[in-house]
Amino acid sequence: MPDYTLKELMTIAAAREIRDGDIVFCGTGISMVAAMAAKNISAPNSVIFFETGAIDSLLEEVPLAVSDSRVMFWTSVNGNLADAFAAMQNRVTGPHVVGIMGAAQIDKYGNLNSTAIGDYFKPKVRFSGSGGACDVASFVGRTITFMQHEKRKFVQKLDYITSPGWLDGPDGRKKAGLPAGGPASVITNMATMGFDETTKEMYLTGFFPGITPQKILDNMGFEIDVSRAKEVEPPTEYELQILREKCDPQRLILG
Amino acid sequence: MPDYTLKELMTIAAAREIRDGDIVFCGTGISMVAAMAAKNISAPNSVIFFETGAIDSLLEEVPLAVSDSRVMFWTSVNGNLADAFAAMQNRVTGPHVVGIMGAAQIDKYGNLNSTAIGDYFKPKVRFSGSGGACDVASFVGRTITFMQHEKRKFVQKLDYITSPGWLDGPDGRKKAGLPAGGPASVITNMATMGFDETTKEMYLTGFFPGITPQKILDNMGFEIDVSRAKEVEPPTEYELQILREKCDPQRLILG
Amino acid sequence: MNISKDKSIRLKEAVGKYVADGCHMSIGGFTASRNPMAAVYEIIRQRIDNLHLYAHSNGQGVDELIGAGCVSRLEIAYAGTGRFAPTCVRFKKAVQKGEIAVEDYSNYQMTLRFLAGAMGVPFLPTRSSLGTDIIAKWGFSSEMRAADPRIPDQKLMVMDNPFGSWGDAPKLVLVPAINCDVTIIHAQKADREGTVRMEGLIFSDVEQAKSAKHVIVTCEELVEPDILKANPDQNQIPSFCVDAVVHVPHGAYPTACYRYYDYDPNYLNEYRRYAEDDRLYKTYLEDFIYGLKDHKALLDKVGRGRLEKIRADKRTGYAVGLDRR
Amino acid sequence: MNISKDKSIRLKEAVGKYVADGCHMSIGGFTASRNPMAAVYEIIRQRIDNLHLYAHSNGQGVDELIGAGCVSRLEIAYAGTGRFAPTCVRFKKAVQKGEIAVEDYSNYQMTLRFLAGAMGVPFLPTRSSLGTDIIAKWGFSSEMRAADPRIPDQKLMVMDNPFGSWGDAPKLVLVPAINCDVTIIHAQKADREGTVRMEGLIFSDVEQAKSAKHVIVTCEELVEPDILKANPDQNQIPSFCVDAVVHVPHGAYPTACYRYYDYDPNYLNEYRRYAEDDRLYKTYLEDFIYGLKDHKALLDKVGRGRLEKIRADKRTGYAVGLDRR
Repeated sequence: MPDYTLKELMTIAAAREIRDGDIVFCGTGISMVAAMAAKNISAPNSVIFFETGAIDSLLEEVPLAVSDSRVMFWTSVNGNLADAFAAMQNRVTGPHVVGIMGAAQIDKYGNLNSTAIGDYFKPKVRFSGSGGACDVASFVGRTITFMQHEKRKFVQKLDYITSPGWLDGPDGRKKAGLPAGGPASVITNMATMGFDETTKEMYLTGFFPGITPQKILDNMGFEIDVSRAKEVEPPTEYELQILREKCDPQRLILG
Repeated sequence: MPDYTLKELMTIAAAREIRDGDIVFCGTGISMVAAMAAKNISAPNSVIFFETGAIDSLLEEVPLAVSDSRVMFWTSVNGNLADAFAAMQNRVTGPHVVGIMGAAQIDKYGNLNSTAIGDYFKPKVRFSGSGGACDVASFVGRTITFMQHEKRKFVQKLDYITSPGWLDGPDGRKKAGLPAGGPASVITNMATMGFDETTKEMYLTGFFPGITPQKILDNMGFEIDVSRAKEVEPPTEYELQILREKCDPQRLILG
Repeated sequence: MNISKDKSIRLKEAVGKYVADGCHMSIGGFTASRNPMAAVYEIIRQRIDNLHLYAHSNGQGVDELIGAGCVSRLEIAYAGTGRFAPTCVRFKKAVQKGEIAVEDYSNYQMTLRFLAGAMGVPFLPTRSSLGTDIIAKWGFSSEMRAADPRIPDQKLMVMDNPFGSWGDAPKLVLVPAINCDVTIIHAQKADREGTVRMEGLIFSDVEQAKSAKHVIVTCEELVEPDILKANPDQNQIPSFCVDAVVHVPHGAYPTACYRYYDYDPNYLNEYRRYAEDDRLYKTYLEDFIYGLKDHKALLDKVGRGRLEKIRADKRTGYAVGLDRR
Repeated sequence: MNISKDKSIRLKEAVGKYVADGCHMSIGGFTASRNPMAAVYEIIRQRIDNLHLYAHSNGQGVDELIGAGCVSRLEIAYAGTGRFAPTCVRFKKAVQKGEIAVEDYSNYQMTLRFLAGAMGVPFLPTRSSLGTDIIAKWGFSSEMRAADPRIPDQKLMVMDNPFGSWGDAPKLVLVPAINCDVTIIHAQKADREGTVRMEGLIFSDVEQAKSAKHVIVTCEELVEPDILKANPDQNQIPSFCVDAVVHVPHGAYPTACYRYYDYDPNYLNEYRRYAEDDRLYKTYLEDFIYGLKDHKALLDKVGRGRLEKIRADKRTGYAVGLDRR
């Protein structure tokens, strides 16, 4: 069994969620490397795009922002923000988009906070704000969220709902008037989680080698069902090779 | 006094209505030649643009349609329809746009029909339809309309209101919710007409040399005030020279 | 959505696969430029009928589809082919005879309707047409609308500005989105993955393509993806919006394709003469469409000499000095 | 509207003429790219204050304006400078201390708000943010809104789809238009008449420019109009939208300008360290902005060596192999 780092495991876990033909919306950082890994391993017909409107960028060097010039070079189309979000809200293309995101807080229905901790008007900690996250979460077929597995991040109640997950349960999105998509999975430094088809509540799908379900629960602010969880398959040699040689050879993101 | 043709007179009459700095929306044909004449004679800072999104086209050859490749060559910007109409609806640029149009019928408030004669559902004569005319008439600061001076074209009641003029009088546009602009003048093969500042009704501003106000009235389906009319100044030698040498040297439009 | 990396296909197959009797279709181009004529002729040749057609200012393509009896309903802003037919002739006849149902919009409204479809919203607002018959007169009745889920229940709606005096626009016209079954456009360049580059004015082709369930792109040149990727600022439509890419040189003929060829004044003038006479028009259909195997056969019939005359000049993108009477 | 054929002007004059205390302003660019930094520094130098600032995802420009105390109100989607400051530091401090009033939107909403302004409509619809606090929590209170005619009475409105089931969107969020007093963007190329060409991704700069009463364009190269007219498909903003054109090489520095130079990791990292400490930040303002005469003085201070390091590679448009730690 090959050696691998936690970041590599998380990246591969996300990459495995991407299906061939998906239109993959990602930011920079680990989400982009996961998208690149999927494209090179199991989803050759997927297309990577950024909210800034760049489609299918070559990414010879790792960009440090979605506006980085490295995102603009050798793309299929250099569009603009209006184009990029329209493609996600579009009724034909939107359902095929999988969005990869991150957040400061998440609740059991996969709603996300990336705006503020504490009172909105007098925040204890202020973050960057939605950016395109709320738009992506509103529009697209499936979202994958990267989180640090900490009690203060997996909370009963978000301080601010920046991006809609399943809102308050199975009918939440429908009642709000949102499109049919929603959160598909959450990937942390300990585990992978999905959302129950019926209740739309988060449940444990996989625990990383060496991590017990109890440890996972100990680091969350709410209970989730762990009965369906299996140990996550470690990255294969082939997956690691592609990841290391093709996606981030300089290890700017993978460390 | 130089010799000139009726078409040259009409073109110059329209050109004189264009002010320096105007953004001139025109179609092909005489409206385009009038815009070119104004730019070369009295309105050097005017900008000519087409609904297809071409701005400031060089027009080395006369285009036969607003989609003609001749409109696309050597422009400042090749945009699209969405851009072109947005510039007219825009609250900063729209009031500076003067639109030059034509129609099959006009009424005393400058409303235009370019859709159908007779019943809309079983038309006696069907025309092309609005195109951008309704949009221009809805949005821009001033419009100039070219008409053939015939009784069947200057009518009491339009068979179909394609493009809004002053609608039913001084408050018509306000009541309908339209922007403040509206018809400024009408230029025919006999005369020039304006719209009364108070009543918004058409009145005679000028009659072409050799045409009496009575003849003008005889060729209209409604009465207009002729008391303020003067004979239209014939084109000057300079105006004719520019028109002939710079605007349509091959006489494709001027005949 | 077609996720293949090679979407190139022959025109006959593409039309057969994506254009069906009764489908809702839009075609790109404007009056006498970049109409997807090869596709239009193929649709006529396959005798597809009962089309519900959408266009903003589309001249030749619309007129030929109507003339051949392919169209039963039309939503349009302008049916004219520039100086060659200020009002399209077969369109005019068909409307006057009540052979097709037509509903009138303005160019901006049609553009916004495609844009709404592309954006995935049910409507967009504009201030155009307040007080006019474009709002007052519906080409399709309320009953017909209520009976057909593929047409919105209302042609247009007027609403008070919900933000009060914000924007100084007391009333807005809401135009409903168009989401066609298929949009066909003709582009200068495309690659087999489906990325599209148009040159010169692009009209509403991008919005039309992005609003449709399926998109067929015919192109003058089928190029390698890397050719397009070298200058991505100039590409407009991403591959995931496109289902079929068809290489058809002179695919917009007899309309113009900027930088490739001009419109053919000869063909368009002759067409008008055929179109004005019902008997002659039958001959036209037989001789120029049904009787020919494909677009290449039409080009052969027209002959190299005439194509040479309309060849675009390198500097200007059109045929300089072309006799256009 | 400036109808002059020569709109070129010096930066100091342009800012003095179009940017006033308390005005509503938007700046172009995105996070660490093509922010109009020379103009931002000039605004700070002229000690303009009480700005009502609008941005979608604007990092460095927004943070420096806030840090220097120029901003009292901010409408924004995202305040971050990529990896250099995932949340802009002075922004974060100002919001946490309650020094500025901030109202949150999403990127698409801000884009649509500028687009609505550009289109001349009071609002546009989207499905984004239904069910979230972006709708529920207003940064500016109803009272403040009612008292200020320059802010819409409502942050956002949710409406039922007036076309019923058309478009399968039962509810829409209406976002109100933005019409700033002035928008400032930085472009790769412009001519003295005001025509603008941006290269690479153009973010929402076009909508931002077209929605404003006045537009200042700073540019890397001030070129002859014919240079731009030779390839008009690549130009985005027509002259009649622009009031002032200012030639400022490296005008986006320390953010990136595609095909001209990269962001300066050195500057942005150092900036973050200054920004994190209130006392040090005063030194920064003094040494890098107030104490310098103009943008050229900043570039001189930074030195040719560092500018050489971030010079864009011809093939890729960025500084290949740049040390970006």
